[in-house]
Amino acid sequence: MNATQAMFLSLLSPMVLAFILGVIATRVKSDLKFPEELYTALTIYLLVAIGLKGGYKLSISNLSDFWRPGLAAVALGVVIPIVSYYVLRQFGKFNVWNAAAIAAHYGSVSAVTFGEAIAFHDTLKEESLRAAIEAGAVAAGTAADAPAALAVYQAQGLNYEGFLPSLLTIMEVPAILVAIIISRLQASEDSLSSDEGGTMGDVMRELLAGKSTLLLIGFLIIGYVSGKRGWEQVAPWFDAPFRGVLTLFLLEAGLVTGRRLEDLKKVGPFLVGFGILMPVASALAGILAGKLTGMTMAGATVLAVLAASASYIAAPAACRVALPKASPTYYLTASLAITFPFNLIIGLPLYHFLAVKIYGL
Amino acid sequence: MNATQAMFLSLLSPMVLAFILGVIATRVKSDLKFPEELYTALTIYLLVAIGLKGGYKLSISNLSDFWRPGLAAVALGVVIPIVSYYVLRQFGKFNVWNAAAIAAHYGSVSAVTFGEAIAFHDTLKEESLRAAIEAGAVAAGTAADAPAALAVYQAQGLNYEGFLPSLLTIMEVPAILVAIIISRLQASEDSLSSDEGGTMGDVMRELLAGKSTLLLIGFLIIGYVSGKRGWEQVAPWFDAPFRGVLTLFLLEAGLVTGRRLEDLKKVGPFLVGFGILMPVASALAGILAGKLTGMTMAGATVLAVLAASASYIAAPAACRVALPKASPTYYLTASLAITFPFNLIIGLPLYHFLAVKIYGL
Amino acid sequence: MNATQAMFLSLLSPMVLAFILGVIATRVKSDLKFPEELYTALTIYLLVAIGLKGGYKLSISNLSDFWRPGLAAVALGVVIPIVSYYVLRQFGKFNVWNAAAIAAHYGSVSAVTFGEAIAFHDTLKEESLRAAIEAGAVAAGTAADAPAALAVYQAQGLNYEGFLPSLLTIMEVPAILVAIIISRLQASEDSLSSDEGGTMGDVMRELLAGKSTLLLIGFLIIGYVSGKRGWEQVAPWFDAPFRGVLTLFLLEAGLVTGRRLEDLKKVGPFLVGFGILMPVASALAGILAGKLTGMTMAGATVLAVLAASASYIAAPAACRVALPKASPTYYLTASLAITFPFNLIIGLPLYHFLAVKIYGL
Amino acid sequence: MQKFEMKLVVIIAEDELEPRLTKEILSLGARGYSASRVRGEGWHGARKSEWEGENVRIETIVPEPVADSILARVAERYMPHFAVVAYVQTVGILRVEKFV
Amino acid sequence: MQKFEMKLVVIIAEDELEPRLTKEILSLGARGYSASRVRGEGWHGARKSEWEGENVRIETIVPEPVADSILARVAERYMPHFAVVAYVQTVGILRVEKFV
Amino acid sequence: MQKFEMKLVVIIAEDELEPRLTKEILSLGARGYSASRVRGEGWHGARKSEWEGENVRIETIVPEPVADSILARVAERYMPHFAVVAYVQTVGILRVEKFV
Ligand SMILES: Nc1ncnc2c1ncn2[C@@H]1O[C@H](COP(=O)(O)O)[C@@H](O)[C@H]1O
Ligand SMILES: Nc1ncnc2c1ncn2[C@@H]1O[C@H](COP(=O)(O)O)[C@@H](O)[C@H]1O
Ligand SMILES: Nc1ncnc2c1ncn2[C@@H]1O[C@H](COP(=O)(O)O)[C@@H](O)[C@H]1O
Ligand code: NA
Ligand code: NA
Ligand code: NA
Repeated sequence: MNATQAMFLSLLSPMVLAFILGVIATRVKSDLKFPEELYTALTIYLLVAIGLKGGYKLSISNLSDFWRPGLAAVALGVVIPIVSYYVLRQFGKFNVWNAAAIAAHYGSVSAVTFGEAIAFHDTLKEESLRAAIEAGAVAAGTAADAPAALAVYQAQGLNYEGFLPSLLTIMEVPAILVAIIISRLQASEDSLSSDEGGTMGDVMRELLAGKSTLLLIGFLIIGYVSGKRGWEQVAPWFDAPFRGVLTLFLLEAGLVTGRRLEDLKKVGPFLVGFGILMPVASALAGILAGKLTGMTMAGATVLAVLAASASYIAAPAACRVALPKASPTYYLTASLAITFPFNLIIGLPLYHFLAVKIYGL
Repeated sequence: MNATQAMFLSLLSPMVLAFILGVIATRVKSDLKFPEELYTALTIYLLVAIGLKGGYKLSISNLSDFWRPGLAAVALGVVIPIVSYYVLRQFGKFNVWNAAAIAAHYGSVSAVTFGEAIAFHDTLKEESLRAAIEAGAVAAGTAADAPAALAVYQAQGLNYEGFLPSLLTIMEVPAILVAIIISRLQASEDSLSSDEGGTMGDVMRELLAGKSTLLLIGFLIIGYVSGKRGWEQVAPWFDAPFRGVLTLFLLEAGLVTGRRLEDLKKVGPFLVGFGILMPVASALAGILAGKLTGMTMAGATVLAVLAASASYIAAPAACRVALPKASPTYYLTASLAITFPFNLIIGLPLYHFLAVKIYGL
Repeated sequence: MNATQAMFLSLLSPMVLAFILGVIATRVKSDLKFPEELYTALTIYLLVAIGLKGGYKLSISNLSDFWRPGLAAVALGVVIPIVSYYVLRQFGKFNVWNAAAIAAHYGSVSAVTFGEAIAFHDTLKEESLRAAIEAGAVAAGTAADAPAALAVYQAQGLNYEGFLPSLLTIMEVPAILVAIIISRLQASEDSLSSDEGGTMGDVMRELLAGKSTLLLIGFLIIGYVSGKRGWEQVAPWFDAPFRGVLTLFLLEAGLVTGRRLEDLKKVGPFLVGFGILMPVASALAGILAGKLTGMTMAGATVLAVLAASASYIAAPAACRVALPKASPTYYLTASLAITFPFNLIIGLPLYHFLAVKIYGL
Repeated sequence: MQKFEMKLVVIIAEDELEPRLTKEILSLGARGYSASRVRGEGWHGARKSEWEGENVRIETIVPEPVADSILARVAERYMPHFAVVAYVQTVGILRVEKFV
Repeated sequence: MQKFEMKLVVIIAEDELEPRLTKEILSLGARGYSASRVRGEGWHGARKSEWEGENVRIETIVPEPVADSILARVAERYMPHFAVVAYVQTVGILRVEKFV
Repeated sequence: MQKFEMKLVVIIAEDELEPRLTKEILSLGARGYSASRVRGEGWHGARKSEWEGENVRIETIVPEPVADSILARVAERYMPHFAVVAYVQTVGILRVEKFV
């Protein structure tokens, strides 16, 4: 599959199209809106589904393959916010608080972008199997998880690791901590315990008990502990319908993004450029890190997507507590109205393309 | 299958029974109520599911068969509100605004009634296959979409066209525009741009950007564009569970209808009669239009259901903006407490029966 | 399967683990919370699903087997609240109102605990089939509902009766009535029609029209009437995803239980002891009643779970109307923070263990 | 612009009472009301979730005599048995006809 | 602690009007507002569900002249055609700068 | 019917503050409160969705001195750092015992 095909495959998925429809709906001032509660329900569903499946996959995968990519994920989570902060301060002229808050968002990750990356790779697998069947390389009617099918994915580097959701979980928190520490050092005042924002302890608690981290880690463990037997009990609800639910969620994400588009003028061209170039740079780092630590091409691509994605659940909640002086207009607009659509529409096939080149597949 | 059997098949479906349970619940003053947000969520689900599946079916069907039924649908959408308006003014003595608003509702369509019509025909198909297997006409274990099964449906006129959801979409808007134009001409004052209600432009925008139209058209296009590959990704969420979700929705619709029943006295016997006879007349016109334009019997029946159904999502929203002087008591009670249950419980098997007679099958 | 294995099977199910995660989330003061509307939506789903499936199973099962267990269920629903009331008054020193309200809760039943008991037995069935396949007793690939599989369940007493959801429905109401009657007699004043609480008629209406009873009875009838054909239309939504949805519900139940834990101090050690020992006693009575009336071991275990479970949907609503002087702190804390988690985590495998002993299987 | 004085009565009560209270209010002469869901704490403990019950907040603009009879009715029939809080304020409104 | 007097304007109207009303309020000089969903009954019948439409309750704290122009605007543009109720009260606030 | 005067304090703040604010209110002497979710706009921009955060509206009926200490506490601890608006009104209530 060449780059253009992958681009179209991604662009023409119902998920991405639903996102675009959501943006259009706000542009034509449609009265379509999702109740808050539905948004919350969809978020809970997605986080639980990602966590459970990740935990189950972890329970059947080889943990010794895990520690290198795990370290790479932590490293990305530390380096990306530092670089981001420096760029935003130096070239973007943002103040300490805003630079730190934006850096926290770009170092952390977006579970929905991750979900879409997984969905994209599942579609790639289906396509490669279909192509192999048409080419006569495997017998017609080969099941999607038959050994022959796995061999096809393997040959094309599509057989992504089972522990990827663990990387998502690992990368959620560190960047936010790093950004907060930087801001406190830079503000050169020991406000760690001042009223200006929560103490570092508050922030840690907020982060670890924050709903996205709690659900991801919690259900990762539940999935791991309850294993195959547990997974089979809940898979008809959390596995097969996943991409359909994601479609609804991305429709809502499009509505929110559309409303945010007006803020693009307020944040200025620098942040728009940052919101596009920083993810590409991070993605490159992610692919290289993946290759260095021995991941499959698909795994490296997903790591790239994680590196490139900007958080909009965990990080905003943390910044409201830890960096109350930072303006949500900057960090929310950047992560939601620039980087999220960019990754979804262009980034995903682009990073796949880069990974194909780098892996030489 | 004879008329009585079809009647029972329809009446004993969980969907229709859930609706009746909802009505009973309000009669016994149960504390059962659906949160608004759940209602909205179910509506979004149904519209997206209908749109997506319709778009996918359109992408695999022959567009040259489409233009005649399409024109017939538009014609019905223009004629029904004109006739309705005339009847309501002349015999019902309604004032201009109320007559126009009610006419708009009866010319437009109900997506849920449509959904139930499709569900009914899917059940008919399953029954006909079962009967054919029992009769030994096809081999036991024949898949529902095997050529032999399709031949069975074909012979009984059950193989409805893939473009039916497109007809639903087409018929949503014109009747509302027609009714509004009539009312403005009749009020013999050029209030098109006055404060009395939105301008015609406002109304058009409201209609096209209105949530039901936007979701239906939007996902029709998404389904079309993303094709079979896209549909398979989301079908486990939007296809198989459809009738189950519809059951919940109809339970809620029953609750609302039950609360409306008290308004039956307020609207008087004329509107009750209109709410029953007008749909039957429209359905007849629909079947004939379907036959004339070469549709299958099942397709013509669904067109009849569309003609007979009264809108209660798009039309009320439009009338609130365009015809603020019309009373919701009339148009909501008529469409929700009279025509909706009538179509659901009696109309559907009745129109099927009429279609069988007219098609001579 | 021995007791420890069953214990682990139950403890390591995603449902029970999700409940525990919910409790932990409140303990670490997570910001995770479910919107009310989601809670209501999940409740409606579970009640409808239990009712529909129960009705369908009833429609294909032998009604002559039903009347003895049905009578046993009614007897349990009458005896348990009387015993509970006596114990609470005599040894717990509760006043009339609180004793009656708590007794009502313990005599009535919890649909969610029932759902978990069914889920637990379905897992037991899957395990026994797997074990039989591994032991070579049945052929690999035997379908879960093939005659050979049914024989395996049969031999282990796991083939629970189709009418169990009917027992759930039957046991919801009587205990509440009994408890209210006791309290009114005890208060030795004819306040049946006084302003102090609703009249007996109000209470009956409240109970029968109450949402849980109405949905259970209503969909039991719908499932019965629409039979196999109806069930197949909605099963992809109400059957396969059941355990997944239950997982989400139990996560939310864990959040509520966690918030209630603080009230444990307020209610004192007596109620804590009562909330653990009373269910065990009731469960024993349930198993014996099941054995005496000729139920399967699995059926008797589920009857035991019903006897042991305390209501937290129907009973609180009824007590607010009928016994407004009783304190929710007592009855809610007892049923939700003590008995519910006890039954879920320890009770279920314990009652299974007792049933195995008593049935000698 | 001329403004008129009216009374605004606010009742916060357990949500099961909503149908009864709104019926009472209208029968005592109010021409309308608005209602919304609220959580709360008070004498009867926390009412913050569907499990414990929640509260409804009803507000109605009425002439003073109607306000008095609503408060009297609430005090007599509801306060002794249910979780209820009620208060009254003076508000300025534009069109008297709408409320009397 | 020193308190200042301001006007609190409350508008209850059909929820479709929310974007238009909040735009008007801000353009007439209010520095903020709060909005929530309410059910209700009144001249235009019951508005208690998504099918019939529901209402929005908007409250804004403003100086007296702004309150007057908001009420005048509502009376002129909205009351004749829509289901709207509006009232004004006096409230004590702490920081004047926030509202003018 | 005899009515008594009390103060009604209303606080509108970002919803993360709800647990902290209600704890403060009760510890300063209030016997109860009611809380609901509201959207809003103000100095801190729009707070109209789960993504941007929403607001909570807390109302509590208290004796005047308690009202003063609540306002003082809010002004001191919350206003400098968070999106908060607070105001106070006089209301008539029926049963004094319930609020003191
Ligand atoms: N002082 C108060 N101020 C505002 N609302 C209150 C107050 N006391 C009670 N409430 C509300 O009224 C409901 C019933 O009050 P109570 O009967 O005191 O439990 C509570 O759940 C609160 O929502
Ligand atoms: N007297 C009233 N007191 C409080 N709210 C009212 C009153 N009358 C009407 N409302 C509210 O304002 C909305 C529109 O009122 P109306 O135009 O009278 O139908 C109603 O749906 C109620 O929510
Ligand atoms: N003038 C106002 N009137 C009513 N509510 C306001 C006003 N200003 C702000 N608010 C509410 O208070 C919240 C925080 O205000 P602010 O700190 O100004 O952003 C806003 O989101 C609004 O919900
Ligand atoms: Na990132
Ligand atoms: Na029609
Ligand atoms: Na029980």
